[in-house]
Amino acid sequence: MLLIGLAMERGLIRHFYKRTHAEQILVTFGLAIVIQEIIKANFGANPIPTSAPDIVAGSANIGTFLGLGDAIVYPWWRLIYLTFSLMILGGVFAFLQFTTFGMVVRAGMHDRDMVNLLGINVERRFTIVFGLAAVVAGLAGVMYAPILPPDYHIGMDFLVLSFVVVVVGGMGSLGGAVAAGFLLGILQSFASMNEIKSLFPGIDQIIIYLVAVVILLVRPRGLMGRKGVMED
Amino acid sequence: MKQPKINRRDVLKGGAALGLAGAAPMFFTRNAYAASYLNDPGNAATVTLGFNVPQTGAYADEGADELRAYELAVQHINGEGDGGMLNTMQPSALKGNGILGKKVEYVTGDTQTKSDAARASAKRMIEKDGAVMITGGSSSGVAIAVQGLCQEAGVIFMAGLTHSNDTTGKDKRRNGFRHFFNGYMSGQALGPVLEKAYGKERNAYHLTADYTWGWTQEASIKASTENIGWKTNNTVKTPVGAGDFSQYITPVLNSGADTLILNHYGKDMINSLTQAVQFGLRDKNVNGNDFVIVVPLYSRLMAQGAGENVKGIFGSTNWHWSLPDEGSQAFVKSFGQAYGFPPSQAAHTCYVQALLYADACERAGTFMPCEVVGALEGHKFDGMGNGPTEYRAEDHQCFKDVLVVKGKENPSSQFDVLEVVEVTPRAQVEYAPDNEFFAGGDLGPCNNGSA
Amino acid sequence: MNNNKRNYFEVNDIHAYYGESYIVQGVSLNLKENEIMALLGRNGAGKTSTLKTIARADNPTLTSGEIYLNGESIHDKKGFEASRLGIQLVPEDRRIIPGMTVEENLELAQVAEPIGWSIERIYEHFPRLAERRKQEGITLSGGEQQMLAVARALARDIKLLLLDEPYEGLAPVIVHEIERILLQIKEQGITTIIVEQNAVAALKLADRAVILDTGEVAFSGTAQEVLDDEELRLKYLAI
Amino acid sequence: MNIMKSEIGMMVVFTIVILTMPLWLAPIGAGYPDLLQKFAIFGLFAIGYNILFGLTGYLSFGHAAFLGIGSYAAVWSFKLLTMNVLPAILFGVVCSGIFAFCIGYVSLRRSGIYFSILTLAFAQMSYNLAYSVLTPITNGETGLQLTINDPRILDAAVTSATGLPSTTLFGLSMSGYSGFYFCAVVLIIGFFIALRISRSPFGLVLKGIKSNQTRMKYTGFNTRPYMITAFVISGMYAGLAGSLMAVTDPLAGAERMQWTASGEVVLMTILGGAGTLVGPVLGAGLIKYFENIFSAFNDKSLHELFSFLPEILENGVVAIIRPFVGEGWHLMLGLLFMLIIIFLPGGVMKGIDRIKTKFGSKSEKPAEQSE
Repeated sequence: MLLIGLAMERGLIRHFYKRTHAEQILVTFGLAIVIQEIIKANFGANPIPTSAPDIVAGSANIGTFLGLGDAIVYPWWRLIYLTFSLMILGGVFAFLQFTTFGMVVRAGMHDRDMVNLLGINVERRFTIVFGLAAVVAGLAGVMYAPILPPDYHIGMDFLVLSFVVVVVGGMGSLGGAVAAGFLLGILQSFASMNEIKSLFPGIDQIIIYLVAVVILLVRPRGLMGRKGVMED
Repeated sequence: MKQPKINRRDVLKGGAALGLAGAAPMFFTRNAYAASYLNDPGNAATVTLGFNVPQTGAYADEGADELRAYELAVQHINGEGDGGMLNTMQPSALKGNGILGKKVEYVTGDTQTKSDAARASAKRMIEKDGAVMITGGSSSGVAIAVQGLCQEAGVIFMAGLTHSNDTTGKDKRRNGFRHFFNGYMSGQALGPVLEKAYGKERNAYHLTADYTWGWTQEASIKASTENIGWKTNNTVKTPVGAGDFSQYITPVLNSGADTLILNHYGKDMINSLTQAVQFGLRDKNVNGNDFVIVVPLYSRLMAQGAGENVKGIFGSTNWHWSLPDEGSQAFVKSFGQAYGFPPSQAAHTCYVQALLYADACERAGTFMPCEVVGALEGHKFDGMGNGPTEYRAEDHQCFKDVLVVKGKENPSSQFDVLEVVEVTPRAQVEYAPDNEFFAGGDLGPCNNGSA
Repeated sequence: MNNNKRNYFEVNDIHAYYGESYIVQGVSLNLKENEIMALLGRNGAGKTSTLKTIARADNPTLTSGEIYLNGESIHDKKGFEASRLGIQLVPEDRRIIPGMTVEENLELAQVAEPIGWSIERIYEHFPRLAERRKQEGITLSGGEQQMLAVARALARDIKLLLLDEPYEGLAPVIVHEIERILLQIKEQGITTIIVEQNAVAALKLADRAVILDTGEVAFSGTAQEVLDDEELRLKYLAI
Repeated sequence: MNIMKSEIGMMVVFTIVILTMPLWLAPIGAGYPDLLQKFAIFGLFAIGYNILFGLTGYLSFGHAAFLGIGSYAAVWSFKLLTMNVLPAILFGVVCSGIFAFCIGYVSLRRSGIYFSILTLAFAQMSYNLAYSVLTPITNGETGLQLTINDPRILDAAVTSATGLPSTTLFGLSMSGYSGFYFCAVVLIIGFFIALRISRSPFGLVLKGIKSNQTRMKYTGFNTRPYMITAFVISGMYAGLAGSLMAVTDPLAGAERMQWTASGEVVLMTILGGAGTLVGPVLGAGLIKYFENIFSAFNDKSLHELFSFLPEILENGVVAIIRPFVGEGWHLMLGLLFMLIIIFLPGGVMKGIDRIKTKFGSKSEKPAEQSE
């Protein structure tokens, strides 16, 4: 995953840092289609069942554990997934916040050119970050596979949603993305409740976009967005 | 191939356009070269059929399998290969020399499982490639959209995989025919089997894909399970392509229901079933009943995608390759020889549809749609894998036995994931044309199109 | 290498574009070590663009011409390489990195070799920054941000300092303070090119002056010559 | 090249090229009514999109919503009022204009990527609702179709042989070539209006907004009414295209509003050349051609296509091309996007420009090139 990410960045993406955002989005979108079709040609279009390791199969009876009766059940694998993603999140946060490398990346997000003029080879660092991002996304995919059997088209299902989450959270803000992810996820579940749906039919279909609109109107740069990122 | 020709008509049209601009079309409408019907092959040595299947998107594998079946059907109709079901079909007017002595050619297109794209692709086949019949598809929305188009254009539509009641219910058309079974039939077939396996005292919770097919299936299954005494605890609509169904599954745990019915198809079904199993639903015991899951519409491809999780789960299907009858075996054999694995039910229904169409033309003695409609309406046949079958004249729905299947406990191969539990006799799934689930439509007159 | 024949810093006939627009149209400059040059001209004369081109910023794009510093070619280098060779730009809009404290902004300048003043030394010279070290850089006042921008350059090893409009948008009181800092820099003997609207203020610091007009050099001489030649000032500087 | 500079010359050339499409597209297999109609309709859609994106630089990611609304409105007009296409088109354009005003009014409070996300959100909401909850109005997944029992209050009881009446322009059926010529005429009119807009003072303001919105604001200029107007106009173009889709094929499906459909028009515009007048039409043609023609190849037709080659060569060529056509046409499309964006950042029009300058003829850039 790291290697694919690095290769992608070196081969294609880096030539686009100076292009417009629209072109950056388009070229990566084109690449996504190409990769997707290559996967289809090799693995077919049908989802591929992937089971979690047997040792963590089944579900945890959280209710009993917390003394709330046996009504709250949650699959072990999802709990592991949750723990794991919190760890990754913590790792990424620490990396960005407490290392020099992270400092350079944060600075580079705001002002590539200036960081460059301070003698730092931003491009090379962005390559590494791109590779790491690919690793994180890849890990997410691997871990998610037992929950959602993967097929060649799975990327597209997440594309728009992740885009919305990042922007609603605030471009360039890790905390914002996490907060937006939690917020939208919880609201989605909330809107899926029968009581809510009978009040507002179809609310579960649009809640995410509705919230996105409201947030962007109230907070122009998303939940935790900063001035200057992606605004040139 | 004859397609990139510039014929005189086009040249005239171009020239006219140059000179007359907007007024031009008045002179060169399609009626200028009148013939008896649209895309009449006339004296040509070949006849063109259009195979419109999903090649991209979630159902691409199903579409690929349909295309394989069509290619096989064309070979068999043209007298190549081992003849497959041509040898078992009864009655059969097919001679293995094409249709009416014309060699069958075909064109293909991608429906993308989108109504617009499917119609555009079908229109290309009709307008450019001169197809006299369009067939294929892997979802009801597309089937209904293309069926409407074929009606308006004036060609025959032989539906592929479409399970919604509406296809031969409120959206039925004179030029369209469906061999595949439907949601109502699934319900009728499943009811008794479920009663036998799980008893009369059940409390069912439906998760339903929130679009027309899901709704018609939910209504059908609800009616038939309530008929055997089950209670319906709740029916919940889920957005198509929800991916994560956990927020819909967790409420099931505390609902008091002991049966989950998943009115999902394709990826939705794979995901909701996988996740329901992960949430331990099948390990639960509610009101003294072991919790069970039912997937009313099964497809082998989907079952493969859900892997282990389908074991022991009941559902219905139009056809399965393990059927022992002569017709099925002949088809499985030639498909297996050509491609190395057994065909799916989508492949089967498409193959059969192609043969039925060819046979109807042969019997009608022409490709003229209205004559072919006449030959298909009320046509009774056998030897095609589903026992004695009838294309009912009133709604163009095939009536035949329905299979109730169960996820196999010990699959012997990746294709061997379902076992046939019961072959529900045709009488049990039959219904009156004006049944409440199918009311509201009108076949209307047939359309030969204007050449 | 014919180092010895070259000046300490030399720009030969550079041409540069912002996208499609031709903005630097053949500028040549040269400086001796420890010299301070004022680069003057009206709005849009191409001063800032010339500085950015020399610093090898992403924009504008250098299409032809040569730049040498201390015998090293700069025109074939990227921005970060130019900075490592000792060219430090203090941009007109200061470009303090948002989301980072004063101290982090300074630390950022010391990620890459070669390093100039230590952060302690910077704080000694700029006590105001020391007080605000934990404050977010962009929340500082304009003058303080300018101080930080200069300090950030000093945190790197400087062979050539490029100052772009150091006084721009600052209140007169603050201008004095910045002026004091720039005089300190002059005492350090740092080779500098200063671009400034306020030509008189720039000429006070400078040894030599170059006037640009529509992307080309219109005058080159000593700072005193410009101060003395009223006609020249009227024609190109409108003062 | 002077001919391209004068408006009249340009219009004449454009008109001739469009109207003779059946002729010169036939040799490449695209000379049949449905695809020609699609060229014209999506050309119109892209021209309209370009008024917003090409002139102002605002990247709307939800323009397909207006296309869908135009389609639904037109089909409802067919169902309730009359099979005549003019009321349907009018109704479609007005409805989408109103929607565009509402969505634009809110979305244009933000710019850049935030504007894109707002428009995307609105379009996705429309799509999701049309697909499910609004089924009584939209007929959900199946799409809104005509039925025999529709009231059609303005039409006398006309019954057609097919059971369903077809769309007409005062009796002239709108299917087949007549449908294409109708769309082509609308396209030409739409092109002319777009030409006038881009060269009007209004168009100049929009271009000014693209190059520097903040500066325009500092000069005391309120850009908002201009932006909203541009947004509504381009939404109406989309609605017009949508209603033409219903005219040539009376069905309206929800997937017309999905984000992929919005993405398609962005691709068309950028592939052809954003900011140019002809580029978007070209891009639309290119994408629709790929979608319809490349997806239709299969083993058999490929072998026939290359049957003029010696057999070994034929098999080789087919083996190389096969993965890129038929079920692999998406791969081809993806590669094409990448190639054009990488090597021709300004789109096809830019490429044509470059070729022109390369091959001597010191022609100036066509005047409509805004960049």
